[in-house]
Order: sequence, then structure tokens, then C-alpha cells
Amino acid sequence: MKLIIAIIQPEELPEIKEELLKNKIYKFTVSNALGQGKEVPITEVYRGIAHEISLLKKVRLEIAVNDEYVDNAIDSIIKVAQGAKDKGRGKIFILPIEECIRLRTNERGKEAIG
Amino acid sequence: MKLIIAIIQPEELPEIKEELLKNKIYKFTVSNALGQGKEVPITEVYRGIAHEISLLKKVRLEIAVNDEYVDNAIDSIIKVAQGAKDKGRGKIFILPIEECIRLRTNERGKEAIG
Amino acid sequence: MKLIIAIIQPEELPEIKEELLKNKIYKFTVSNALGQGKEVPITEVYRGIAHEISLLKKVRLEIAVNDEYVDNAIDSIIKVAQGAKDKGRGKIFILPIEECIRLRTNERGKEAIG
Amino acid sequence: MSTTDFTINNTWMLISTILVFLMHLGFAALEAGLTRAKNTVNILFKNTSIVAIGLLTYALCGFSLMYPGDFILGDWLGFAGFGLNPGENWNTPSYNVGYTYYTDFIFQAMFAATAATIVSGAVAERVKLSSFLLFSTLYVAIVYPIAGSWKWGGGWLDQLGFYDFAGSTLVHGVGGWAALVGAYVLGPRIGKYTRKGAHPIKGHNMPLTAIGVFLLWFGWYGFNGGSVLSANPGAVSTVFVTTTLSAAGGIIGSMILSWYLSNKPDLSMILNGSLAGLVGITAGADVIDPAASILVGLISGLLVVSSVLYLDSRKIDDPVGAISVHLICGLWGTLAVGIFSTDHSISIQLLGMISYGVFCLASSMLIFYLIDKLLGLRVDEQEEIVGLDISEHEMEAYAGFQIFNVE
Amino acid sequence: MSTTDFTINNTWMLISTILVFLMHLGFAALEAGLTRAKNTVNILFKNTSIVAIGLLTYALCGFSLMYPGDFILGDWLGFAGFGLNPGENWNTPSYNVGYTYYTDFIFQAMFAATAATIVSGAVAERVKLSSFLLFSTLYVAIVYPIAGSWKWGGGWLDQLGFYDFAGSTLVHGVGGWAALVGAYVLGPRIGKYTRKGAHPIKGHNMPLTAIGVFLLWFGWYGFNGGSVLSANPGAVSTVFVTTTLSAAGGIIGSMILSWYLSNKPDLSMILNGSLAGLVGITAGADVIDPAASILVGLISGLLVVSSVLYLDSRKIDDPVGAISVHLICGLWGTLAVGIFSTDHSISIQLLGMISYGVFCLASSMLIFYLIDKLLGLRVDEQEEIVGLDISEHEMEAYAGFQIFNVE
Amino acid sequence: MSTTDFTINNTWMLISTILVFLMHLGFAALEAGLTRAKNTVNILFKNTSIVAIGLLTYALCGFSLMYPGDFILGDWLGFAGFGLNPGENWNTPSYNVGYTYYTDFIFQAMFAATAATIVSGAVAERVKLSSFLLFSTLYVAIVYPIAGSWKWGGGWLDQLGFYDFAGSTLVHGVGGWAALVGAYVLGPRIGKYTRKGAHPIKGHNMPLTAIGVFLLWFGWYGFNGGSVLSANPGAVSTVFVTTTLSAAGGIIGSMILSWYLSNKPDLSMILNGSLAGLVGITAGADVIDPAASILVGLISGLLVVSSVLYLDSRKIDDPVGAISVHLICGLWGTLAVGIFSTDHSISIQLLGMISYGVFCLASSMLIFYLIDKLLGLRVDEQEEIVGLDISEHEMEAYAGFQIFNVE
Ligand SMILES: Nc1ncnc2c1ncn2[C@@H]1O[C@H](COP(=O)(O)OP(=O)(O)O)[C@@H](O)[C@H]1O
Ligand SMILES: Nc1ncnc2c1ncn2[C@@H]1O[C@H](COP(=O)(O)OP(=O)(O)O)[C@@H](O)[C@H]1O
Ligand SMILES: Nc1ncnc2c1ncn2[C@@H]1O[C@H](COP(=O)(O)OP(=O)(O)O)[C@@H](O)[C@H]1O
Repeated sequence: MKLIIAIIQPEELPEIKEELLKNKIYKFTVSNALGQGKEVPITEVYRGIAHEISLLKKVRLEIAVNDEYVDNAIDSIIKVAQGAKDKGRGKIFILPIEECIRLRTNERGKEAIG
Repeated sequence: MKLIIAIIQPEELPEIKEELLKNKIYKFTVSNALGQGKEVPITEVYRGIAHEISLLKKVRLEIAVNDEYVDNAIDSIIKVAQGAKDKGRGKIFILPIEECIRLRTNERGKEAIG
Repeated sequence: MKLIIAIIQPEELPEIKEELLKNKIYKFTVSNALGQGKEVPITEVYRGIAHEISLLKKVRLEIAVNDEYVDNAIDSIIKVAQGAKDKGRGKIFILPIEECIRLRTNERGKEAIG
Repeated sequence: MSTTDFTINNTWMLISTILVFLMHLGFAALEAGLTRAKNTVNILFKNTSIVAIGLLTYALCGFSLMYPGDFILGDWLGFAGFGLNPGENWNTPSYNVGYTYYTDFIFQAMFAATAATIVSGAVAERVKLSSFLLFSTLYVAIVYPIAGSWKWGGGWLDQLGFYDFAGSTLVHGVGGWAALVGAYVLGPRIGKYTRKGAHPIKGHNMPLTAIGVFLLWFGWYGFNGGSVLSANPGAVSTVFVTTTLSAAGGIIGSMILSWYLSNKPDLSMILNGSLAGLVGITAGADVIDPAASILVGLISGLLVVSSVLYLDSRKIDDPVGAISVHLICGLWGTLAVGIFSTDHSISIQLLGMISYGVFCLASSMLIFYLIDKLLGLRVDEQEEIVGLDISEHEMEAYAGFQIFNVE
Repeated sequence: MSTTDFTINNTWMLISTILVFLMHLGFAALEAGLTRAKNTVNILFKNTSIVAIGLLTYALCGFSLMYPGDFILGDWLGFAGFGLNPGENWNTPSYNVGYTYYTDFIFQAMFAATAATIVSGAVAERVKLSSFLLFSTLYVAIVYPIAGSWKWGGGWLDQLGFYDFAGSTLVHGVGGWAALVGAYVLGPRIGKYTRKGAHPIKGHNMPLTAIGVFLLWFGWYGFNGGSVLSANPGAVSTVFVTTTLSAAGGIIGSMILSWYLSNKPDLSMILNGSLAGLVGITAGADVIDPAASILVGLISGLLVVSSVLYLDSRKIDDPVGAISVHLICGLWGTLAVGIFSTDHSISIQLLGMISYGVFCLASSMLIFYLIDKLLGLRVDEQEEIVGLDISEHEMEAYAGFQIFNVE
Repeated sequence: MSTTDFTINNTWMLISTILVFLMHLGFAALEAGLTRAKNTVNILFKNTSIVAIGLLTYALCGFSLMYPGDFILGDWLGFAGFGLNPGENWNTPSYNVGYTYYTDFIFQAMFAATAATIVSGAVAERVKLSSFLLFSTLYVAIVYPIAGSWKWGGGWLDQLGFYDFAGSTLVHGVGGWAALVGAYVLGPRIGKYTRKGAHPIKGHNMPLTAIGVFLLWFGWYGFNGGSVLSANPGAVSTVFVTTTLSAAGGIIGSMILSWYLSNKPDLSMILNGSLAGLVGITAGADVIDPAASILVGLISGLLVVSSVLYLDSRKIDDPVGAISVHLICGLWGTLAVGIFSTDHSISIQLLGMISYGVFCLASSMLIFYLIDKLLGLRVDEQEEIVGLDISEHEMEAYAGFQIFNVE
């Protein structure tokens, strides 16, 4: 079982969500984050002072899947994210999961994930 | 050392918190998240248009523990979360931690966790 | 490759950010969290009732690095965080990463991280 | 009486009318600000619909119950018939030197909904919407105007010499008693009182609260100033001064006490304090002199803080302090007339306070009881935890914002 | 005519003026509240600058286009020259028994910007700032005053006996028609209409929305009350009553229908409902009697809800319901004069409604067309997704707050 | 002088009074909106308590220092005794044709707190609450009224023919000078100026800021309109027109310059711009004609933007632009009287400006110095970083909301 952590652009979330569901990945967790990356920082102006914001708004996706689903997940995300060419599309990190528990049923392991 | 990531229902947080403390788990980190799951989506109505919200508000718990405390942690959470029977109670994921550092003291490993 | 998860005090973020950049760690992700720890809880007063808040505002840093950069990252954080002596400075957890993907280029592994 | 004076008076009364109207926004903002984000839509909905209900029922029957002309039962109850009936000369000084019939109606109508709005704050975050709307309708359509007729309608208390200039008792007291009953019968919000004692449930938006309070204060100049029922320069300016100084006194009084008790300067307390001062002076704004009005305000400020703490100790959960502000300071203000004005007797003031207390307690208990049987008063636990916005309205007040609904 | 009466009338007119001024804050708050957080700065910027543009262009030419004195082309168009020209006796009853020249100007000037503000709501979240400002300037400087001259300026519709007391058609209709055209030519916001049908795009701040609505209602007492053009006690108090009851009726009407349809009490609908009632009564506030005004309001409330749903079914995306409130209820109100007032003919009212419709549709289409060619009307997709605050203004409305910009 | 005219005048003065009152809400909202969420409670607390302090101290001594009747020291200082002393006929035209004694007092009292509120903005986010409250008390109770007596109290500057209609200098200047001193002695907020130059510290709530600005503008009609001291139709309507057009000019002026400089349309600048125009016209609203008033506004708008940028370049940290709006435009407005009004001399205006500058600088420096020795002026670094809401008040303004306190 793997935990896929993906940092994506906020505006891509709706599409990526659809892709994931298409690829039979029905469960994931989303949260807000700020990201520092190679990406060209955006400038903001406030009361006449321009300044660069390098910590940009990102969305953080967590998807726990059984090993055979890892590629599905990755592909769904890449498919959408690769659309645009500019820097700062984001990253995917894959971590090992040792155990997974469905609280409702107390199921463990591979059954519990989906 | 393990990192326990639990996705729970927001309203369960206070109780789970108490349970954890009872079970001598004094340290954890909480954050906001939205969850997509099997759970029955809630409907919202806005200006006459009803629509389903499938990304529901969740709370994300991170608990780093030494291996012997893993069960304590899990049990505290399950105890509370299993109360209700409906879908969407949430999940627990357990990941390995290779190193832990207490910033204040620079302690490392098992001592640093608690 | 490792995922460094650091829970720090919000006010330390700007400094830690600078330190990281100095140490050639150019990419990381930041999010908001609440932390329960040994830290002395702060009291708040609302309409005459004083009460202790034990879930305190924290900032959560995620830094994925190649193994040789782990120490750089840790040091940058510790340098800043150890300044103050009081409890509740925070923690660092280090987890293994099995794979990393740069969405833009589809690069994998060590190249993708930076 | 020149028609010109009539025109000025009437113009001032109409301006006062809309100042009072704005108080409804003040109440909505204050109440929303002092409660949790998850109940905001519900509160705004209640306060908006109450205004409509209050105005329409007052047109239907409230006005003619409150100003019946002749009484039917002794001097306790009268009714001038349904709807609005401007007679001959409704728009001339011969109706009244201060205002036309329609001005009279609309000014009074704006007051009416206030009584229900006060209750709204005390029962917030747990009352069922439908039950609350039903309660308000009955209370505003029947209880409030009948109570009002006793004094302003020329009823028995008026004849005994009871004095309540602008409604410390007739408006704030009447609303406050029902607020007390409502908070009591509903019981506290989940999590408000734990074994460890009172646990604060924090208001989610302090700027909104401040907007509410300042708008209420602003509207109060119409509430009190308009109650002069003419633009008489001496009278209106005196009322402005006493009203202002009492509000200021309320702020200082509540600041001192709350700062002393919790040794922190408590914003929500001084905001309540200004309202306390305003409620306190309302009964005697025209008969209490400026110096005394500062004192009335100071005491109101001390009272509101003590009362908030006392109610919490008695586990009566009033999210916005409505009972402390409107009932307690309303009572104090009514009494203050007896104390600071030589022309009025303390005993008669007390008689009035008690009579209104009995009548309002009885009638609001009765109404709440009936509604409880009929519809139930309180949302179920799960709905309350999720918040009324989602459970009753299926919408959010702050879509997109990241909010922790629970600590 | 005593100078004293003149002074009272003028004072009331000036007070009405600033009540109307406050409506601009109402519009800004309402519009910002019903749209997404990422476009808030843009909306506030638009609404602030429109006020300035409206006032200045009205001083430059609007006023003398709208009140030309003598007409040049038939009774269709006149122009009294650029700038303000107070003649002799501008400040005496001989100019007008109700107000001085400057009072006249400033009262009318406050109305002017309103027409553009109405459009602002319908095109929100996707229109280009510069294009919108240009549109507003032209519409307020030329179209609005010419249209106004036909009736209030004593033009041909006035002579035919067309009646519009305070502007159901002349202000709300004129703005509403342009809002319709704007929403239509711009097309819906990205994501509003999917294969699965209309997808709600939620407003981000309900308390702000409520503040906006109550301030609009408050200002409406100046809008309608001031349109009496004097402080006449009977007339102004009647207008206050009809205006108030119609607003209340609008709340009830919209509450019933929306509750029935979506079986949930919908806050944003009853807030629109109150405005619907206000727009509905505006044309006949002085000639429709109080009882009928409740009916006018109720129907306005039903209309606004139906219209919001209908427009969505036609994929016309109006984020704040401006078209439904101002155009639909404006038309209804204008018609209502013919129905409820015996002194006015339905057919003439219809003629007026149609004439204004044709003129406003034509001119707003033309202006939008030209601007589209010149600058383009809509921001590009990426800018719209990121939000206009960042893309057009490079700043945020709620710095520091954690907000999900997309679902 | 008919008592009827007296009644109208007095009524208008009372209405102006409450319009000025509402400005305090405007200041609170503006200031809170332009600062960070973590200092909101503190700002609301300051602004609420200042109102109370200002009103009470003005009743205690301010009023009789400002309008002493006879002067003691030359024409520089007088004192009519503590408390309020309405004499005989206080409520008749023989006191004043425009207002009663109490109207006089309450209208002036509402102005008083303004001076302190202006300072509040400039020292926001870092000043110690207790120290600020103490400063305000002394400044409002002593400095402001003495300064005022020189002109409005009939003192030496009045006799020299210095002109300041409604307070560009007497109110805004007096407040502005202290704001400058305060911002200077406190030093900038942590992080405002880095090696890389000025670093923006963003305001957290733009809708709140806009609400504040529009309410200030609204209240200004009482501030300037009431300063006519009667309801004279010609005078009041002229003041309304000049005030309005100058505000509009300020928006345009600031829009042009800021858009040109940062090539982005900057909301916070045009909001400041409208206030700049209002401050600019305040000294001459009755003597500058409408066309010129547009110019006065435009220039104010240019000045406020330049000044904000200049102060940042000098590392004087004024979170809300109080110095630029109130001091700079106050000076400009005072000068403008000399330029645009033939009846007044530039040199005398300059003399007045300088005299007030010297007096206010000296006295505010002295007071700040003493308080610094006594209590210290600034919160410690850790408190500032955590935010004053938690460190000074132990409460949050937006409980539950997820907010990043630091970038
Ligand atoms: N090594 C990393 N550790 C943590 N987060 C990262 C890392 N690299 C990228 N991210 C996240 O992904 C986002 C996009 O990364 P960026 O480097 O800008 O994209 P790209 O790799 O396409 O240039 C960053 O804003 C950050 O939130
Ligand atoms: N595989 C997963 N990966 C990430 N998050 C998950 C996963 N499964 C569940 N979750 C989180 O847990 C929440 C509840 O899961 P859900 O499937 O609805 O509960 P149940 O498993 O009891 O049906 C989801 O909303 C989501 O946030
Ligand atoms: N075992 C843990 N699991 C998860 N989060 C932790 C853990 N230990 C500490 N934290 C996070 O770090 C923050 C600081 O920890 P704390 O124990 O107060 O500091 P210290 O270890 O210096 O006493 C906590 O508020 C919490 O958010």
C-alpha cells in the first residue's frame, strides 16, 4: 500500500478529481497548502508597494492506494497537470504505508483502502 | 516509530482528543481537510439550485508514536469513530518514521517522540 | 529520498524559509495546523470566562529531499527553532520516500526532487 | 399649531423611524458576530424574516391592539379592528401635532419586531427555525402590543403614573423576559457547560459584532429621539445628550469591571456595555439629567458584566448577552426613573416592572410550551453539532473559507 | 410659500440624498457578498469608482440632459449645456418650493450611478475592469439621463401620462435592461453551467450580503421618500408605509416560494425578495395604497424567485440576481401602477415599459458591441479562474485567510 | 427669528450629530480592515473606548475649553468651568438661532473623539493599549479643545481672519500631527522595512475597509453639512455639492496616479483617495465653488498617493494612511481656502497651519514622551509578532477561521 502525496495547482483540482474517479480511485483527501518552488513568483501590489510572493497557493492531495493502483493515480494527475508548460506544476511523492484501517468496520490492510 | 495519519469527522475531534490523552498519547497535530469517500454526499441548495457536495469537511490527525503505542492510538480513535454506523467514518494510515527530532533539545529517536 | 515533516512555530516560518534557501533547499510545502504538545497552553478570555487553549497554532513544513540534503534541512530548522528555550518548539519527522515525480516533466527519482 | 411645525415634527418622526429600522441590521450583525460561523445563515435568516413578520402583523392587528383608543376589558385590553384605518384628517395636526397616522403606524411598527429580535439572540444556535418564527409571530402580534397598550396605549399602568419614556420595559423588558424564558426552556448549547464549568463558545466575527453595536447605537437616536414624538429642540437635544452619555458610561463601567475581573480588556463586554447604557437610559432619557445619565450608564455597564457572569454560573446560556443587556438593564432603567426623576415614584415603577414581568413570563412560557408540544423547540443534537446553516438551510455563510467548526 | 417650509423641504431632500448615497455601499456589499472571495477587490473597486464617475459625469452633462428645460428634438432629447448653472434665485422657493438648485442636482446625481451599479452585479466575476468602467461612463453620462428626460424631464412619455414615481423603470429598469444585455453578451462564468445543468457558484460572505441588503432598504427611504420632492407629511408618510410593507411582502413572497420549491429556507432568496418588493413599489409608492402595496410586494417576491430560476434555465448567468430584482420587478412595478392606481392607464404604462426596453436594449447592445471591438469585454480564462483580484489588481481581499478557491 | 426656523435648524444639527457619530464606526472598520487579522480586536477596542472617553472628557472640560466665551490668557486660552452649564434660555433661539445648548455640546462632542481616532490608525498594530488610551484622553481633553478655541472658540486666529470651515486643520490637522508624531516615535512595525526596502503588510479585510470608507463619507455630510450651523438651504446644499464632488475628485485623482505608478488599479488607494478629497474640501466647503471643489479633490487624490509612497520611503510606517489623508490633505485643504476663495488670504491660512503644526507637534511629543517614561509606548517584540489580540486581549477576532499570521 502506498500513500501518494501530490502537490497540484488549485485550479486543476476539479479536473484531477474527475480523472481519478474515472480511473476507479474513489477516495482521497484534499487540503490547502502554500508552496515554494522554482515557479516564477507572482507580484502583488499593496498601497503602491510591489512585492513578490514566492509562497504560492497549492492544493495537497493524499491518496492511499494498493500497489496495483499507483499508476492509475499518477497517470490521472499527470494527464491533467501536464497540460500547461510553465514551471511550478507540482510534484508527486510516494510513501510506503504499513497498515491501513477503515474505522467504520475495523477492516485492515488492502481491503480497507478502497 | 510510526506516523499515524487519521482522517476523522470534525465533530469527533474533541472526544478523540480526550481518548488519546487518556491513553497517554499527549502529542499530535491536527489540520483541516476535505475528503472524498464512499460517504453519502450532502446536498446543498444555493439560490434554488440543489447540488451534491462530495468533498466533505474532515479533520486530519497526525500522531507520531513509538511502536508500542501504535495500538493505544488506534484504539482511542476507533473507540470514538465506530460509534456511528453510517459510511464515511474515515481511515487510519500507518507509515514508518525513520527519525524523529525534538527541536528544542535536539534529542533524536524514541526519546524525541513523546 | 526522504520526506521531512517539521512542525514549527508560525512566527519562525519567515526565518526558517530564509535559512532553507541559504542551504540550497529551494522547494517545500507549507500548511497550517494545530498542535497539541507539552507546551504551556495559552489562556484566552471570552466574555469573562477564562479557558486554556491546548491546541495551538503551528505551521507544518514538508520538505522532500535527497538523502544527502537531509542534514542541511534539519540544521536550517534547528538553527532557528532552538533560539527560544521554552517548551513547544516543535518536532521533525523523517519518512522514506519511494518515488518522486515532477509533474511538469515527468522526471522521476532523485532528479525530480529539487 | 402651524402646519409648518407639523411638517418638521413629522419629518423628524420619519427619520427616527428609519433609524429604528436600521437597528434590525444592528441586531442581525451583533448576533451573527457573537455566535459561530456555522450558524450565521440561520441567524441572518431569522432576523430578516422577523422584520417582515413584525411589520405585517403590526399592520394586521398589532397597532390597533397597542393603541386601541378605547379599552374593552377594563384598561387592560382593547382592539381598534384589523388593518390600518386612517380616519379623516389623518394627515393633519388635528390627528396629532407631531405626526400623521401613517407616520404614527410606521414608527411604532419598527419598534415591534425588536422585541422578537431580542429573543432571537438568546436562543441562537439551537432553536428550530420554524418554531422560532412561530413564536415571534405570536409574541409580536399579540403579547407585545397588549403589553404596550397598558402604558403607551393609555392603559391602567399609564393612569397609575408608571413611566417608560422609550421602552426600557415596554420593548427591552418585554423582549428580555421572553429571552430569559427561551434560553431557559431550550437549555444551553452542547458543550457550553462542562464538569469543569462554563466553557466559552466564541463568537466568530468581532468586526461584524462591532458594526452591529455601532448601528444599534446609531439607531437608538431614533428610538429615543423619536419617542419625544416631536422635533421639540429642547426635548430632543436633551434626549440625545442623556442617551449618548449613558452609552459612554456603559462602556466605561463595563470596561472597568471586566478588566478588573479577568484582568484583560474584553471587547465583547464593552460592546455589550454600550448597549447596556443605552437600554438603561431608555426609560428616562427625557427626565434624567445629563450628569445622572452618566451614572445610569456606569451602573448599567457594571450590571451587564455581572449579569453575564451570573447567568453563566446558573447555566443559562445566552450567546449574545441579550438577557443581561435588555432585561437586566431594562429593569434597572425603569427603576432609575423612580430614583433620578423627582416626578415619578419608585413604587409605581416597581409595580410596572413586576406586572410586565409576570405577564411576559406567563405568556412566553405558554407560547413556548405550546410550540414545544406542536413542533418541538430544539434541533436534534447532530444538527446542532453540524450547525444550523447546513442542517436547516443546506448552505454555508462563508463558502470557501477554511474554518474549524470544533476546537 | 414660506421660506420656512422651503427650508424643511430642502432639508428632507438633502437627507434623502445621503440615504441614496448609502445605497452605493449597499450595492457594493451585496454584490461582493454574493460572489467569490477571489473577485471581491474587483467588485469593490468597480463600485467605488462608479460612484465617482457617475457623480462627475452627471455634473458635466447628465443633469442638463435629464432636465433640459426645453427639448431640442421633439420631446425626445434636450440639453441645457455643460456643467452646473444655478441661475438667479437658485436658492429660493422661486427655483422650486421643495429644494434649491444644488439640492436638485445632488439628489439626482446620487441616483445616476445606481443604473451602472445594477449592471455591475450582473457582469461580475468575468468582465474586464477597464471595459466595464468605460461602459458605465457612457451609460450613465448619456443613456440614463436621456431616458430619464422622457419622463422626469417632462418629455414625451410624461406628456402621455406615463407614471413612474421614483424609478421602477427610469432607474431600475434602465439599469436592469443593460444588466440583461451584459450578462448575455458576456456569457456565463466558467463552470456555472455543466452538462448536468446549472452548478451553483456560491457567494462567499452572507453577513456582508445582509449588510448590503439592509443598507439598500434603509437608503430606499430616501430614494422613494425623497421622490416626493418635499417633506409633505401625508405624502412622505404614505410612501414610507407602502415602501416598507412592500419590502416585507417581498420577503414573505420569496420565502414561501423558495421554501416550497427547494424545501429549504433560502437566505439569499429572501434577501433578494426584500429588494424585489422595494423595486416593485418604487413606481407607485405614492399612488398605491398600503394594503395593495403588500400585494405588490408579495408578487415581487414570487417573481424574483421564479426569475432567478428561469434565467438559470436559460443559461443567463447573473451572480447577484440583478436582472430578476431590478428589471423584472421594475417592469412589474411599472405595470402595477396601471393596475392598482385608478388615475393611470395600463396601456400607457405598457407603452412606457416597451419604449424604455427598446431604447435601453439598443443602446446598451451598441455600447457593449463597440467596447468589445475596442478592448474586449471579458477577461481571459486563466485570469477568471485565478480570480480578478489577483489578475486585475494583484491583491487579495482577505490576506492571510485560508480559502479554497475551487471546489 | 421664528421658533419654527429654530426647530428646523436644531433638527438638522442633531441629524448631523449622529452622522458624525457614525464616522466612528467608519474609522473602526477602515482601520481594522487595513491591518492584520491578529490585531483586529485591539483596534475595535481602541476605537470603541475612544468614543466613550472623548464624549465624557468633552463633557467634563473639553467643551468649556473650546468655547470658553471669555479668554483668560490673551486670546489663547479660556475655560468656562467643568461640566455642562446650560444657562437660561439654553433651549431658545436666544442661545443660538441654530441650536440649543445641548445640541451645541453634543454636535461638538462627536467631533472631539475624531482627533484621537485618527492617531489610532497611524500607531496601529504596535502601540500599547493602556498607553494609547492615556494619550487619547489627554489629547482629546486638553490639546484638541485648546487648539479649537483659537479659531472656533473665537480666539486669536479667528480674529486674524484664519478660516477653517469644518476642520481640515482643527480636526484632521490636529489629529494628523499627532498621528505623525506617534508613527515616528513608535517606529515601524516589525518587518515593514527590510534591507530590500518597504515590505507590504497587507490589510486583512477589504470589504470591511470599504464599509468604513463609505460610512465615513456618509458621516461627512453631517461633519460638513452640520458645520453650517443651521439648515440654510443655499448653504447646506452648496456644502453637499462641494463635499461630494471633491470626494469624487479624490477617487479619480488617486486612481489615475496609483494606476499610473504601479500600473494596477489599487483599491486601497482610491478608498484613501475619497477620504483625501473629503478632508481637502472640509476647510472650504462653503466658500469654494463646485467646479473648484473637483480640482481640490483631484489634487487631494494625487497628494494622498504621493504621500503614502513618500512616508514609506522615509520609513514612517502608517498602516492606514492616516497621516497622508488627514494631515497632508488637511494642510492642502486649509491652503486651498486661501487659493480658491477670494475672501481669505493665503498668508493668514499659512500662519494658521504653522501655528497648529507647532502647537500639536510640541504637545503630542510631550505627551508621548511622558507616557513613554511612565508606561512605555510599544508592546514587546513577541507580543507584536503573536498579535495584540492574543497578547493584550487574550481573544481572537475570527475564532475558528484558518488564518496564516505570517507569510
Ligand atoms: N522537494 C519538495 N518538497 C516539498 N514540496 C515540494 C518539493 N518540490 C516541489 N514541491 C511543491 O510543489 C510545488 C511546485 O514545485 P515547483 O518546483 O515549483 O514545480 P516544478 O518542479 O515543476 O518546477 C511547490 O510550490 C511545492 O509546494
Ligand atoms: N484511500 C484513501 N486515501 C486518502 N484518503 C482516504 C482514503 N480512503 C478514505 N479516505 C478519507 O477518509 C474519509 C472517509 O472515507 P470513506 O471511504 O468515506 O469512509 P468509509 O471507508 O467508512 O466508507 C474520506 O472522506 C477521505 O478523506
Ligand atoms: N508525537 C507527535 N506527533 C505529532 N505531532 C507532534 C508530536 N510531538 C510534537 N508534535 C507537534 O509539535 C508541536 C510541539 O510539540 P511539543 O511537545 O509541545 O514541543 P516539545 O517537544 O519541544 O515539548 C506540538 O504542538 C505538535 O503539533
